[in-house]
Amino acid sequence: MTSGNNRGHDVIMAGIGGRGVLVAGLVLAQAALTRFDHVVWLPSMTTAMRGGPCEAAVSFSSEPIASPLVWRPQAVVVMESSQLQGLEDRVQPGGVIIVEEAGLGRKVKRDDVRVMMVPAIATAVEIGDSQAANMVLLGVYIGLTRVLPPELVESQIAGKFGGNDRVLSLNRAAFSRGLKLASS
Amino acid sequence: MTSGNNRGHDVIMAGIGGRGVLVAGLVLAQAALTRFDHVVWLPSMTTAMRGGPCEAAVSFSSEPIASPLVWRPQAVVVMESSQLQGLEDRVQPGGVIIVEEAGLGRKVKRDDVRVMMVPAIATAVEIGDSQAANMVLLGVYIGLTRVLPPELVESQIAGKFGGNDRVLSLNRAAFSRGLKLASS
Amino acid sequence: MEEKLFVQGNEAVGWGAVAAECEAFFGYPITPQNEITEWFAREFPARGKVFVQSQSETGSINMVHGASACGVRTMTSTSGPGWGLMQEGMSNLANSELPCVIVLVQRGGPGAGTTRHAQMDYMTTTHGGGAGGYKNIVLAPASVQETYDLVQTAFHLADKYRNPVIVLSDAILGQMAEPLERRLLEFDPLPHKDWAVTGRGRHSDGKRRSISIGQGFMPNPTYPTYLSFMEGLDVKFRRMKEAEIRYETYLTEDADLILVAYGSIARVSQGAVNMARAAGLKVGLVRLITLWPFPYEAIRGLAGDAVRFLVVEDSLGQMVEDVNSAVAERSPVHFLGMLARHEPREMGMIFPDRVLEEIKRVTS
Amino acid sequence: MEEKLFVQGNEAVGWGAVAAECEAFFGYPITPQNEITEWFAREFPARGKVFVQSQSETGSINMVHGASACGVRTMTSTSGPGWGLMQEGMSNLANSELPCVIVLVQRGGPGAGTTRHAQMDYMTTTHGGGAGGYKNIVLAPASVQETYDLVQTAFHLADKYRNPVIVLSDAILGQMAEPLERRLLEFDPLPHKDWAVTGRGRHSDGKRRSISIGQGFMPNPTYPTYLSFMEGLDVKFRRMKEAEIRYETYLTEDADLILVAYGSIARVSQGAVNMARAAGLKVGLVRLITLWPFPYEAIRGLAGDAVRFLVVEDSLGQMVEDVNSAVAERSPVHFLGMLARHEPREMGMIFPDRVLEEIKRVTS
Amino acid sequence: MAQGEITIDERFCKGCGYCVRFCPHDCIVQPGDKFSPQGYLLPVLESAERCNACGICAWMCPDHAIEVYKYVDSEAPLPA
Amino acid sequence: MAQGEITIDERFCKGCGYCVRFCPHDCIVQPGDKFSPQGYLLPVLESAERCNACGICAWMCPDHAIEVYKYVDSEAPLPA
Amino acid sequence: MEKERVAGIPDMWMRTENLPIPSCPGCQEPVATRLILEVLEELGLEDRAIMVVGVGCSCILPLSINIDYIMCAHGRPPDGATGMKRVFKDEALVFTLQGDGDCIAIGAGPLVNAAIRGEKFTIIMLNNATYGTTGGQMAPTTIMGQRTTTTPQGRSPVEGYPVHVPEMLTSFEGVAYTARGAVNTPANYQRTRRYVRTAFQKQLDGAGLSFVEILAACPPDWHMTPLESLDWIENKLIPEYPLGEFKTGPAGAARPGPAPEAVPETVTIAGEAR
Amino acid sequence: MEKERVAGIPDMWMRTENLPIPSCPGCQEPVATRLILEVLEELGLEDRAIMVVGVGCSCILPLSINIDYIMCAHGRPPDGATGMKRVFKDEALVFTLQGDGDCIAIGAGPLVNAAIRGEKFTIIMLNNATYGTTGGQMAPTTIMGQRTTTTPQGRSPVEGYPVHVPEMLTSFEGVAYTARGAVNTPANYQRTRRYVRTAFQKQLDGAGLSFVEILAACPPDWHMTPLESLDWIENKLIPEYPLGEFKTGPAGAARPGPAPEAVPETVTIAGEAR
Ligand SMILES: Cc1ncc(C[n+]2csc(CCOP(=O)(O)OP(=O)(O)O)c2C)c(N)n1
Ligand SMILES: Cc1ncc(C[n+]2csc(CCOP(=O)(O)OP(=O)(O)O)c2C)c(N)n1
Ligand code: SF4
Ligand code: SF4
Ligand code: SF4
Ligand code: SF4
Ligand code: SF4
Ligand code: SF4
Ligand SMILES: [Mg+2]
Ligand SMILES: [Mg+2]
Repeated sequence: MTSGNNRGHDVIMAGIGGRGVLVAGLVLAQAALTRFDHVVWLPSMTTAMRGGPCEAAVSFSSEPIASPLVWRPQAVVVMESSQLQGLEDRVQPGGVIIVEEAGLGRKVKRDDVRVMMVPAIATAVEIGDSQAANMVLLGVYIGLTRVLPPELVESQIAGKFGGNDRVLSLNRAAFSRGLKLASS
Repeated sequence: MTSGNNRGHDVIMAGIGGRGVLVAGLVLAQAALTRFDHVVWLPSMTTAMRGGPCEAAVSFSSEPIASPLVWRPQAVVVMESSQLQGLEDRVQPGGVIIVEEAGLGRKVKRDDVRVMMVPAIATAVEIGDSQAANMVLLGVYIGLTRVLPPELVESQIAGKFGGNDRVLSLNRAAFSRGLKLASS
Repeated sequence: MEEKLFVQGNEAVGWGAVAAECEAFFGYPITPQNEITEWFAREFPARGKVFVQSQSETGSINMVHGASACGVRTMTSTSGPGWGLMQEGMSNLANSELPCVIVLVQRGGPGAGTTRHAQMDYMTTTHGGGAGGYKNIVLAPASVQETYDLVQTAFHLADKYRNPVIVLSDAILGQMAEPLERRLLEFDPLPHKDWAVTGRGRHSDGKRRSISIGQGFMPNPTYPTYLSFMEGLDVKFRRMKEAEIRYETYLTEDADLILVAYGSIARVSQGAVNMARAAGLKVGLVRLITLWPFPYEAIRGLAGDAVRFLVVEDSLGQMVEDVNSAVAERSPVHFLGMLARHEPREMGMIFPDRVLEEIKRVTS
Repeated sequence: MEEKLFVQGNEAVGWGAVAAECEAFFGYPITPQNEITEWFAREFPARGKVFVQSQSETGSINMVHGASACGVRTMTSTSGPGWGLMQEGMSNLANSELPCVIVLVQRGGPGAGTTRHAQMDYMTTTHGGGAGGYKNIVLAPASVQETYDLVQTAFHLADKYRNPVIVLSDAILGQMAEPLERRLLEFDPLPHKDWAVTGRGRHSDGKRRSISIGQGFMPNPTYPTYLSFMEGLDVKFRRMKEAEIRYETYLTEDADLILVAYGSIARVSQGAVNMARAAGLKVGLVRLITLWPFPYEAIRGLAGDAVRFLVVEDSLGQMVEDVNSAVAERSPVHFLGMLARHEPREMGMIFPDRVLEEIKRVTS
Repeated sequence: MAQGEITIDERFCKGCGYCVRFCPHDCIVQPGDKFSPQGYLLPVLESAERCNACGICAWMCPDHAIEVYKYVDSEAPLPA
Repeated sequence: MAQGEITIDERFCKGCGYCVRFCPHDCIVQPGDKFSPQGYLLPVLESAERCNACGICAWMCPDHAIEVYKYVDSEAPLPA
Repeated sequence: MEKERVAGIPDMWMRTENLPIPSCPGCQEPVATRLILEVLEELGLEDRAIMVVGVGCSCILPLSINIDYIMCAHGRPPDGATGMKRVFKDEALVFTLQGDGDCIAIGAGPLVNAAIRGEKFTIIMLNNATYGTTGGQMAPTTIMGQRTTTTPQGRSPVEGYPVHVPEMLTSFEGVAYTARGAVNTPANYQRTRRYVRTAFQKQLDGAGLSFVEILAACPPDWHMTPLESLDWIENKLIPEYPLGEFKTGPAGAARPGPAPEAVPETVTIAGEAR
Repeated sequence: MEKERVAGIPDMWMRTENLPIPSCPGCQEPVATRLILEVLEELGLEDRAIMVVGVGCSCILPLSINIDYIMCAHGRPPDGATGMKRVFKDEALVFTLQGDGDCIAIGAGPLVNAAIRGEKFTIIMLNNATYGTTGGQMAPTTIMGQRTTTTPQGRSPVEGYPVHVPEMLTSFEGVAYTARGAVNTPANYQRTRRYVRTAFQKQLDGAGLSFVEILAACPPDWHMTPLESLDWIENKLIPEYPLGEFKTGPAGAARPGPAPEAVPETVTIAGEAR
C-alpha cells in the first residue's frame, strides 16, 4: 500500500553481489507473472564493489503498480546478515522478516512482524553448494507467506535452470529444503 | 557615428583572402594607435574558400568605441572589384569609395561620395609584385582622406616589413605610388 | 505480435527497435545500459541486422552518423560519461539533419559518478549538449511498456524531422523488469528518404547526393547560405515545439497541489499521489513525456493562486528551472530533489513515502 | 606591467594567462581560436612553461585534468566542435573538483557550422554540456582588455571553488585587435593546494593524495558517500550563485526599453543605445559578465509595467529563455537574433543600425 | 611536328608552374609578364610543335586548368 | 624440517586455489569442507614441514591473504 | 586537323559556377583526388562509390566531385565509413579521404579500431606534414626541424617524432593492404594510382582494411613556392616517408571461423557491473 | 623459534577497514599491481611515483595503495599522464594502469598520440581479453572464438582480430620500450617484474614512452574457475599473445635536435583559416 500499490504484495530480497539474490527475486517475479497482471522486479547494486550490497524488490498486484520503489514491503528476505540493519524497520507491521542466520550477531528487534532466522548457507552446503542458499531462502519465504503456490515457483526454477542438470537439481533441492524449513 | 562611435573614423577594407587586405587594415590601425586612444581592427573572412571574400574594419576614435561592427563607414577601400556590390550603399554620405579598377565592369553609382578608381594591381605589377596592390590602395586612401599623416603609416610599414629588404622597399614604393595616385 | 514478455526496460529498447524496423545498432558498454548493447549483440545479427560494438561512444555516434546517412533507421545507447562523448556528434547530426535515436539511460553524475539511478541529464539533453544551439526531442518513458512504445515513436519523429531524438531512460527504468506487450504503433506515413547517400547509381534522378556536417558553410541547393540554413533549422525547431509536446495529467482537475515529474520518479510520484488521495489530500501529477519540447503552456495553464507545484526530480534541481519559468510566479513552486534520498550511499532513493511527507509539509 | 599592446582578443587570452601565472596550456587547432594555441606555442616554452599541442580537444581537456591535479594553473581553449568533444572531460573535472580555465571562442553552429562569429553556445556552457548536472561559472568579456582581465578572474574563481571556469569569447572578440593594458588584477588570497597530487613525498603530513573522477562512488574522507558529495556540490554551486554574479548596467535608470546582451553583441548593442539616446529614446543596456550565475534578481528588479526588454543575441534565441524566466511576465520581452543579420552568407552580422531599427520598432 | 595541343584556362590557373616543370618536352613556359585576372603568373604553351599530347601537364595541374588534345592523324600511342 | 610457515587470513581469502597450485613443495591443500565467512572454500597449510618460506604463495595470492614467515635459525637463502 | 580530347578536367569533376578550385596555388590535394577519380572510372565504380571525408582542406573537394559523399566529424571518417560499409556491405565501395591530422591525430582512435575490427573499406590519407586548413600547425607527420605555427623553432623531440602510418598498420591482422605514394612526379603519380587501385580491389575482394597514404604539397603552410614544395617532397619528405607497399598479403585468411572456447551461461538479467 | 616475516601483503597496500579486496575470486589484477609495488619499492620510488588509472576493474585498486594517484576518464590515462609528466618532468615517475579496453579501444587515440609525441611516462596495460567491469563484453584483445556477452557465438572475423599492442608500438620512434608479461606462473611473475622495472628505468632515463602489457585472469567473465583461467592463459592467451620484450632500444637518440627547414614569416594576425 505504501508504495501506492493498491492490491498486491511487495517484497525486498537483499544480499551481496554474486550470491544469487537478484536471480531469486527474478524467479519469484516470473512465477508471480502467471497469477498477476502487474509485476515489477527491480534490482539494485553498488558501483564499486564486487560482492557489495545488492537487492531485488519484487511487487505484484492485480492493479497497475505505480511506484517500482518500495519503502514498506510486506516482507524482507535477507541473505547476508549485515543487510538486516537497513531493512528491519521498513517491513510493514504484520509482515515477515526472513534472515540468514550465519554471521547474524543479534536478534531481530521488531516484535510486530513474523521473524524467521534460517541457516541457508549451511543448508546449501549440505546439499552440495553454498551458492544455492538463495533458493533455500526463497523456499522459506514462499513456505511462510504462501503469496504464491510453491509449484509456480518450482516450475520457474525448472524453466530457468533446465539447461544444466546439476544446477537444476541443486536449486530444486534447495527450494524444497526451504519450504520444509518454513513449515518446521 | 552610426556605429555609436562618437568621435572617430571608420573604414572598411575589402578584398579576397591572401591578397593583403587584412594586413593593410592592420598597418592602418597600428598607425592610428599612435594618435588615438581607441582603435579597433576587425578582420573577417569566409570558412570554405581559400581566396574567398575577406575584409577588415578599422575604427579609431578619441573616445571609447562601442561597436566594433561598422555598418556605415566613412570610407571603403575595395581591393577586389566584385566586393563593391555589398559596400557601395553603406558608405556615409560625404564619404569615400576607393576601388580597384581591374575587373570593375561598371561605374560606382553613388554621387554623394568621393569615388576613386585605382589601377592598384597594375601599379603593383609595375613595381614588381602584384601582391603589393594592398599598399597602393592604402596609399590612395591616406592620400585622399588624410585621416592620418602618411609618415605614421610609413613608419608602421617599416616596422612590419623591416625584416625583409625586398618586401619592405616593395611595400614602401607601393604606398607612395598610392599617395601619388591620390593627389593626381 | 501478441507475445507478452517480462523484460527489463533496457531489453524493451531492443524490442522497440525491432518494431520500428531499425537496421543498425552501434554501442559501447556502460552500466546501467549494458543490457541494451548485449541485447542487440544477441538479437540483431540473428535477424540479419547490423550490430557493431564500437570502440567508444564517440565511435558509436559517428557510426550512427554514417549508417543514418545511408537512409536506414539506426540508433545507439549510452549513459553518463558516454553521453558527454557524444556531444560533438549530436551537434553534427543536427547540422547534417540526420535522423537517429539515442537512448540515454541516466546514472548518477557528474563524472564517473555512480552507475546507479539518477535524473541528472535533463539539462544536458534538453538545453545543452554540444555547441551550436541545436534542439532535439527528448522522450521520457516511465515504464517498460512505454520504453518500447517511445522507441518506436522516437524513430518516427527522427525521420519526420530529420533530427536526432533522445529517449531518456534511467537506471531504475532500464534495470527493472515488467510485462511487455509487443504492439506495433501506427504512425502517419513518411516520405521516402530521397536524400540518402547510397551511391549515385541508386538515385532515380541520377544525381549524386551528399550529407555534410558543414551545412551552412558548404552551400547546397536546400541551404545556399548559412542564414538560409539557420532559418530552416529555426522553422523546424518551431514546428517540433508546436506539434510534439506530450504529457499526461493525473488527478489534476481538483488538485491544489500538482506534482511535476518524469521517468521513474513520475511513477514514484504517482504512488505518492495515490497515498495522498487515500489520505484525503487533493493532489495531482503532471507527468512529462516530452522533456523537450517542454509543456510550458500546459503548466502555466494549471498555475494560479489556488494551486501549488511540487517538482520531484532525482537531481539537484534541473527541470524545476523550466517549471519555474512556465509558472512565472503565478503559483509557488516547491522542489524535492536527490538530497531527499533515504540514505547517503549511492543506493539511496526517493521513495513515495518521502514524497508523501513533502506533500504533507507543503500543503499544511 | 605598464606596457600597452595592440593585440587580438585571442592573444589577450595568452597575456591574461601569464598574468595569472598559468603554468601549462594544452590545445588543439581550431578556427577561430588558432591565435590562442599559436600564442602559447610561441610564448610558453620561452618562459619555461608547458605547451603541448594535443591530438584532439578530448586530449586537451584530459591533459588539463592531469596538469590541474598537479596543483598548477592550467587551461585550454577551443571552439564549436572542439567544445562538444570536451563535455565528458568537463563533467569529470567537476566531479574531481579540479580548477582550470577553458576559453571557448564561439563560432557558428551546429556541427562544423562556420568558423565565423556567432553566440550559439550560451546554453551548452550555462545549462548543459556533459552529463550529471554540474555547474560552472561562465565569464563573457566584451573587449580585448576585458578578455585579459577575465582570464585572470577565471583562474582565481577556478581555484577558489575548485571547479572549471569558462571564458566565453566569440570570433569577433577573438579576432579583433584593440589596445591592451597589461595590469595585474588583485584577488583575495587563496589557500595552498594541499589536495594536489604531487607524489607522496611532497605532502607535509606524509599522507598520499588522490584525485578521482569517481567521487561519490569511491569513498574519500571529504565525501564518504555519494549523497555527501552531492551535498558538497550543491553547497558549492549555491555559493557561486550567491557570490559571483557579475553584470553591468548602462543608462538603465530612466530607460523604458532595456537591452540585454553579452560579449561582442553587447558592444553592438551599446552602440545602438548610444544612437537611440542621440535620437532621444530612453534606452538602456544590461550587459551580462557572468552568464552563469545569471543575474535573475537584477533583471527581475528592473522589470515592471513601465519597462520592456529587448534581448539581442547572435543566435536563434538562447539567453532570451533565461531573461524570460527572470522577467516572469512582469514586462514584455522582445528578441533580436541572428536572423536579423545583414546578409545571408556566414559573414552576415547584426549591426548597431539594425538594433536601432528594432529599438524603434519596439518602442513605437 | 606537333602531335597535339593543350589549352590553359586562365580562369582556373593559379600559376604554380607544375605544368612547366613536368612537360617532358619542355613545351610550356611561364613568361613572367602574363597575369590571370586574379593576379597569377600564367604559363603558356610555347613550343606547341613538341607536344605529343602525353597528358602529363593535365594530370599534374592541381587546378584542372589544362585540356589536352591529340591530333587524330597522329599515330603515337598514348601512355596511361 | 620446516624452515618457515604461512598464515592465511580467512577474512580475505576467496578460495581461488592459486596458493595450492603454486606452492613448489605442495604444502597447501583445499580440503573442500572449510568455508570462509563469505562462503569461499578455504585452503590450509597441510604440510608445514615442507615449507621453506619461499614466498610464492604470497605473491601469487590475488587477495593478499597470505603472510609468510621464515624461521630465523634456518640458513636457506630466499629467492627474490 | 581533327583533334581528340585525351586529358583534362576529370569527367567526374563538377566545377561550381565556373569558379576555380578553392585551394591554394600548388596545393596537391586536388591532384591526389584526381588520381582517385581515375581509378574509380577505370574500375567502373562511379555509381557505387561513396566517399567519406572528415574536416580538412580535402573536405571541400567532394563538393565538386560527382559521386555520393558524406562529410563527418574531424577524425571520424573511419567511424562514418564503418556505419556505411556495414549497412551496404558489398553493394558500395566506401572510402575515406582524410588529412594527416584528421587521420592520425584526432582520428587515431577510429583508425586503429577500424584496423582492429578489420573493416572492409579503404582509407586514403593525404600527408602534407601539417594542418593545412587551420593555417599550418604541427601535424603528427610534421618532420623534424619543420617550422609550423605551433613549432616556431622547428619540430624537436619535445614534440615527438613523425608517425609512419602504413608501417604501423602492418601489425593488424584485419588490415589487408597498406602503401605510401606521392604525386610530386608523373612517375609517382602513376605508381600511387596503382596503389589506390590495389586498395580498392582489396576492398572489392572483402580482404580487410586497405590504406594508402599520399604525400601532397601544401606550399603556403610550408612557406615555399609550389615548385620548391615539390623539391622539398623529394628531398625531405620522401626520405622520412619512403614510398612503397608495406602490406599486401590477405588479412585474416589464416584465421578459422569462430571456435567457441568458453560458454557463458545465458544471463538475461544483469548482475553488478560498472 | 624466532620467525621473520618474509612475504605477505605489500607494505604499500592499505586495507580499507579490513575489507577484502573488492575484486572477484581469482582476479589477477591485484597480482599485477603487487608486482608494480615491488618494483617501486625496489627502486625507492614510493615518494615520487604517481599512478594514473582510467576506468576499469583496476581503478578501484589504488584506493588501497599508498602512493599518490589520479583516476581520469575512461581511456584517457595517457592524456592525464601527459599533463602530469609535462608539469613535473624528472621530479615524478608517472605511470598509468589501464585495462585493455581502456587502453586500446576507447583509449587508442591517446595511446597512439602519446607514442607519437614520445611522452616520457610508462603505460601498464592489463590484458584480460574482456571488459571485466561492465560484465564481460568483447575487448579488442578478445581472442578468436572467445564468447563474451557481445560475441555470444564467439568472436569471429566479423568483429576483427585480437590486437597486439606492444608489437604495434615498436613502429613509433618515441617509444623506448615495449614488453608483454603474464602472472600465471611464479616464473612469469618474476619475468614480468623485470619488464616493469626496465620500463620504469627507461622513464627515469628519459628515453621515451615505455609500455608493458600484462596478461591477467578474469575468471567470472571467462566463465571459468580461477584455476581453469590460469590454464587458459597458458594454452590460449599466451599462444595469441607471446611474452617477451619487443622493443628495447633507445628512442629518438638517432635524431638530431631541431634543424629548421622552412622559415615562416612571423605573422601575428591570422588570415583566413578553418
Ligand atoms: C573537433 C574539431 N577540432 C578542430 C577542428 C579544426 N580543424 C579543421 S581541419 C583541421 C586539421 C586539418 O589538418 P589535416 O587533417 O592534416 O588536413 P589538411 O587541412 O592538412 O588537409 C582542424 C584542426 C575541427 N573542425 N573539429
Ligand atoms: C566513457 C565511458 N564509457 C564507458 C564506461 C563504462 N566502462 C567502465 S570500465 C569499462 C571497460 C573496462 O574494460 P577494461 O578497460 O578492459 O578493464 P577491465 O575492467 O577489464 O579491467 C567500461 C566500458 C565508462 N566508465 N566511461
Ligand atoms: S600534353 Fe604532354 S607534351 Fe603536351 S604540353 Fe602537356 S605535358 Fe607537354
Ligand atoms: S599546372 Fe595548372 S595551375 Fe599550375 S601553372 Fe600550370 S596550368 Fe596553371
Ligand atoms: S612459502 Fe613457499 S613453500 Fe611455504 S607454503 Fe608458501 S609457496 Fe609453499
Ligand atoms: S591464493 Fe589467496 S585467495 Fe587464493 S586460495 Fe590461496 S589464500 Fe585464498
Ligand atoms: S592550406 Fe595547404 S592543403 Fe590546404 S588548400 Fe592550401 S595548400 Fe592545400
Ligand atoms: S570482473 Fe574480472 S577483472 Fe574485474 S574484478 Fe572480476 S575478475 Fe577482476
Ligand atoms: Mg594535413
Ligand atoms: Mg579488460
